[in-house]
Amino acid sequence: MTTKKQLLKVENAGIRFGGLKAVSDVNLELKQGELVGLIGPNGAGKTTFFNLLTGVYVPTEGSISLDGEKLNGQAPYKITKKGISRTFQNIRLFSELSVLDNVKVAYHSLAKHSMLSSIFRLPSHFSGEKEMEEKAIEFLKIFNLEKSMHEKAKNLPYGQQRRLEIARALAANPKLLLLDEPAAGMNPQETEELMNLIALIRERFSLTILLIEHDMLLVMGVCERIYVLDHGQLIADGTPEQIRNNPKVIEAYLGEEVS
Amino acid sequence: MNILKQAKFFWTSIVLAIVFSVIMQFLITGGTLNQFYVNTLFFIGINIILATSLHLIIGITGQFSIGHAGFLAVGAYASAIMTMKLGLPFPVAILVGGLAAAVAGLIIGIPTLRLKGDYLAIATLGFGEIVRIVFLNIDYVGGASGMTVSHLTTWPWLVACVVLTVVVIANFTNSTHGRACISIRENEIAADAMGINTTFYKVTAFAIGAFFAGIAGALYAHNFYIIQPTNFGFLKSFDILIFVVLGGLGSMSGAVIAAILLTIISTYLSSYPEVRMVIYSLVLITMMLFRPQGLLGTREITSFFKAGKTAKGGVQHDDKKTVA
Amino acid sequence: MRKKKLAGVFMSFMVAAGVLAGCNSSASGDGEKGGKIKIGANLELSGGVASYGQSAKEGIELAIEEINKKGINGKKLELVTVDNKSDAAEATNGALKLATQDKVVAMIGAATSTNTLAQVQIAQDNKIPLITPTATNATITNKDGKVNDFVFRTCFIDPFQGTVAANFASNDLKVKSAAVLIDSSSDYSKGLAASFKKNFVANGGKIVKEEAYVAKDTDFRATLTNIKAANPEYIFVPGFYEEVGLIVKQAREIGLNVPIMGGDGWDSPNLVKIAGKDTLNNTFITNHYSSGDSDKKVQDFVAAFKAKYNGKSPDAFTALGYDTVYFLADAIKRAGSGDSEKIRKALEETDGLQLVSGNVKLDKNHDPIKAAVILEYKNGEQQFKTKINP
Amino acid sequence: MEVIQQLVNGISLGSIYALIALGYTMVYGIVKLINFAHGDIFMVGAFIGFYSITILDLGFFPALLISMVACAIFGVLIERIAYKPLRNATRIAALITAIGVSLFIEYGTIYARGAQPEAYPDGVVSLKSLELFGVKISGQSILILGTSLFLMILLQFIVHKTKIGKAMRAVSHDMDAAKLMGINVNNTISATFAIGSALAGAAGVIFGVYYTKIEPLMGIIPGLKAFVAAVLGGIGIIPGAMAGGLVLGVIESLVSAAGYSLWRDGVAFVVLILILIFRPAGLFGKNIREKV
Repeated sequence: MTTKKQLLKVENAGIRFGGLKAVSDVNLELKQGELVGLIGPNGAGKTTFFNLLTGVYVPTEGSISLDGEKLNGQAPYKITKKGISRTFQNIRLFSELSVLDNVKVAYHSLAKHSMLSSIFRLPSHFSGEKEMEEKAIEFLKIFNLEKSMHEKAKNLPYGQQRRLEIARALAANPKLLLLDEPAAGMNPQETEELMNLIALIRERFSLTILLIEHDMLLVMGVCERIYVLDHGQLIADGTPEQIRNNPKVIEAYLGEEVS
Repeated sequence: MNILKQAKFFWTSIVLAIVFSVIMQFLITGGTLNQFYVNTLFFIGINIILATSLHLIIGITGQFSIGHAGFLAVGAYASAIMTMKLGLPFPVAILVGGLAAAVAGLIIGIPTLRLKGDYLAIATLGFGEIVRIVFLNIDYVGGASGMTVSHLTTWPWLVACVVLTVVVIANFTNSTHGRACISIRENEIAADAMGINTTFYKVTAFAIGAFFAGIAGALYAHNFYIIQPTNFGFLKSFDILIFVVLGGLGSMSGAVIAAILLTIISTYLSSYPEVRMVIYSLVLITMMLFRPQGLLGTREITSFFKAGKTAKGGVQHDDKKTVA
Repeated sequence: MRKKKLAGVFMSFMVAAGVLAGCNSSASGDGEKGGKIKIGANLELSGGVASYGQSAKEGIELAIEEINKKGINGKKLELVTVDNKSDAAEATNGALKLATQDKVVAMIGAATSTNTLAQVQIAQDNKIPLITPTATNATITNKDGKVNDFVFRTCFIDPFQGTVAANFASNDLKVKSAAVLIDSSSDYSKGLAASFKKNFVANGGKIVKEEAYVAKDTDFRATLTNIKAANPEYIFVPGFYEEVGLIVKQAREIGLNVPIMGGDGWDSPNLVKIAGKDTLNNTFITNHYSSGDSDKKVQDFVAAFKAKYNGKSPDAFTALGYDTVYFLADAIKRAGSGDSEKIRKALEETDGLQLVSGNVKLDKNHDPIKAAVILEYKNGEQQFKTKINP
Repeated sequence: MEVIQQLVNGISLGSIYALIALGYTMVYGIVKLINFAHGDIFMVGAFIGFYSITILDLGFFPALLISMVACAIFGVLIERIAYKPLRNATRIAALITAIGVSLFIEYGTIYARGAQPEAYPDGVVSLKSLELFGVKISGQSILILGTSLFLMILLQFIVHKTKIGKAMRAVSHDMDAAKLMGINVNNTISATFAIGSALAGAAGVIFGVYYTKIEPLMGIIPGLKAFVAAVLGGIGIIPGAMAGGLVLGVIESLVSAAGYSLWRDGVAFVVLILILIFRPAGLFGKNIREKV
């Protein structure tokens, strides 16, 4: 595993809002196929860091590159096309769209048929839409959501909405998948199922995954390496074992149980 | 849905449309329908085009534009210049009207579509007024006193344009491109994160909407004998907005039905001038109080006939942040 | 799913068609039936310039009431009113309704040029006389040198007023420099201004400033300050009383005390109310008649109007609306029937008809020729200065 | 001198916009509704003032007061009947209702009294005009400025120093939290409508005195302009509305002064769009980032 190619490289990245440094000086590297955790106390800047990676915010300092290509300042959709896809901490599904259509939207950038072909219903429209639908159903099957594919996304139970968000992120064909607290609000059984699922898709799509998670047990259990963020800065990285015993981490989590 | 079946239904619809318009054509030429009804039908047709074109921008893409009359004006004037000043044939004028409005859509869309919600609304409102004032100050097109235009809009042209508008917008909506637009309406950040070029689709939807509003403008100019800047003020934009909202935001059939109903109501009320606008405003207020989601809500009319199938489109009504 | 939407659209179309077809069967018959002659009025009763249309309507209704006391050829006039919402599209629709649905024998057109132009073709196509009380655009009655044979107007568009005003300024007021403030939304205003400028310059005067506004503006101070800076000896404002009242008032406020002059659009008691009695001193208008005139016709009209509308005073729109009905009634009487073609011919032959707004004779373009008088405002009263015949 | 004269013109006009804009901005701040009927409340205020002066034979200040009170009640009625039931609906539904209410007020007034203009009688305010360095400032301009300034200061006082003002700020900041803190949200919103409408009513009377001519559709254009002013200043921000109104008035005067009076409204809207593009939250607003 250690010989694998480097996928993501973050050098001294940071962002400030006005005078406030939300994230600064983050250095981070992901190799292909890794499953890495990003933890930190509330307000440590984890989600902000995700936003930097995905282009929602433009880093004010440092650089971010994927496969050696610099991503700074690129529009979010371009970054997605380059291969970073994500889920959101507060679920952001297209709630009035059907489950199937949610996934199709993510598949959009891979669509082969042009706008004109759709407007005039040329054969390429039908073949393109057909391919899309088949692909989308395939993804839904992996996540066991195909039965409710015609439901509106907002009508799904909470756990399924989380799963759908991951399915959708996967449909965008990422090299790197960013999961922002995928297990938030799930019960232990659901969490376990989810973790198995993540392991499965990682294998199947040879994905690299960066995971923000509050549930320490989960992170420690599945991640190969862990980064710890506090007050916008990386304070530690290493294997779960190393992190567990790192005094800085314990200090940062003071008051919170490091189980 | 079965692709073959879909295609078959598509063609059936087109055939139905042709049959309908041919029957109407006979009724018109045979004199069964007098000019007044014919003209009301024309008015309805133009309003349908306006309603569906704005539906694409507000209902589907979720971009709150209230300057639609500006595009109507651009289309009307551009087409009138083609026929009245340059002596070009009417079809060319329709096309130019649409294209000119689409270009106007691009010009206004590219800088303003980064604005959200109310701010976009205000910017588009301002744009609509600017268009009006520009025409007011151009003597070439008659300035404030307007420009007389020949009557060239005929039933076949009207039907062709209405069908074209409805089909193009429906086809666009029911494709991956339309879904991209809906995803922007539903959650712009997530759409962006899913690889949708949100700016591109917002501007595209805006330009397509403007294009058809421009076509409506061409038909309008060549049906009502004269165009004048005051015809295209923000109150006209509100009229179009009302079609879309009253029909149910996100429902194209809703917008169409609202356009038909309101045009008929308004025409009918014109014989009762004293109470006309009072009744019209009361209809508006009561409709919104008792059915804030619009006539059809988010659904299409067909979903009432076929149960168990989710309709596409529509905005959430429980989330105040979605629209506006 | 898409086709279902289409189906919806077609269904709605069908529904609409059904509704319309249903209405059709109930359409009424001839415009002249059961001792009544149906005439239509298509006016701006709502929308931006509703005040014009409503004023005209009050005059029209008063005239019809008066005429029906006696009847024309033993018949009574029946008025069908439609509102055009100050919108050309609605005006077209309204005219079509009057022509094909109500089958009126003649139509009284809109108060503004746009909304009248939107009906001209319909009047021509359906061969129904259309008379606009106040629309001033030249092309309404005469397009590209061809007279619209079914279209007439009661108001006055002759640039004669501009000429009269220019001569009065040069010869009587003896001013050498003038400013012109035009209502750019009105062809009437533009026409008067153009003939004023031409004649004033020919008389050796100089136009030192030309400014414009749009109907329904309320703040003219900035423009007037500009005019003041140019230091004219005289200002020509050929607009309508609603704005003119404000213009005169604001001009005096900023210390612009030179004579101000305009045309018949000023004529309204509301002008005095808006501008104020004192401020209106040193202003002049050209008109067809003087309401301070002892002319019985005028006095009777004002009295009858006040009686009907609780002491409200008529304005130029009202007077012209009133006159339009008498203009039409006179033609119907001479035509001897409610036949549209005969009415058209009778209208064309109108000569020397005594109306509130003057003695009417039509020229070959269906535009009336009236004499002009010059009036001066003194303490809110119009005082007769001089009368000029065309 | 001419420029100063034009500035005076602009500021007089602007202070009327500012008074109307205040109501827009307050209502927007608290319920996020673009209350298009606001311009029509201004019109109603002008008519109430007119009837108070002509029929009841009152002076300027009593008429102003009556108009303000009547408009406050009217504003609350509108809010309770037409807007409150829609508080949880989409904002666009509320917007359409506001348009409906606006049409209803306009045409209800026309139905009641016709569309013709009415003129405020002369000499309601008999103030001498002032000559300063060759600039003539009419007594009415001074009165307008004085009254507007007084009302704005009063408003600032109400919003910042009184209990109801604090409640308003709390509700506009976070309605749910305010509710949890025991603030009566309904009453607070009504109070906002009352104050905003009273200011519009005052603007109506001042407008009547200054411009003389009033008519049922007079609220549309000033209403739209005031709305633009509110946005210029940063919608939801009270000092912003004042500044926006004045800036707009001055811009309009200067454009007219430059001889482009027909472009006046166009320039106002161009400024609006530029402000929106480069400073979307307005002159006084803070840009708020959407939380992801």
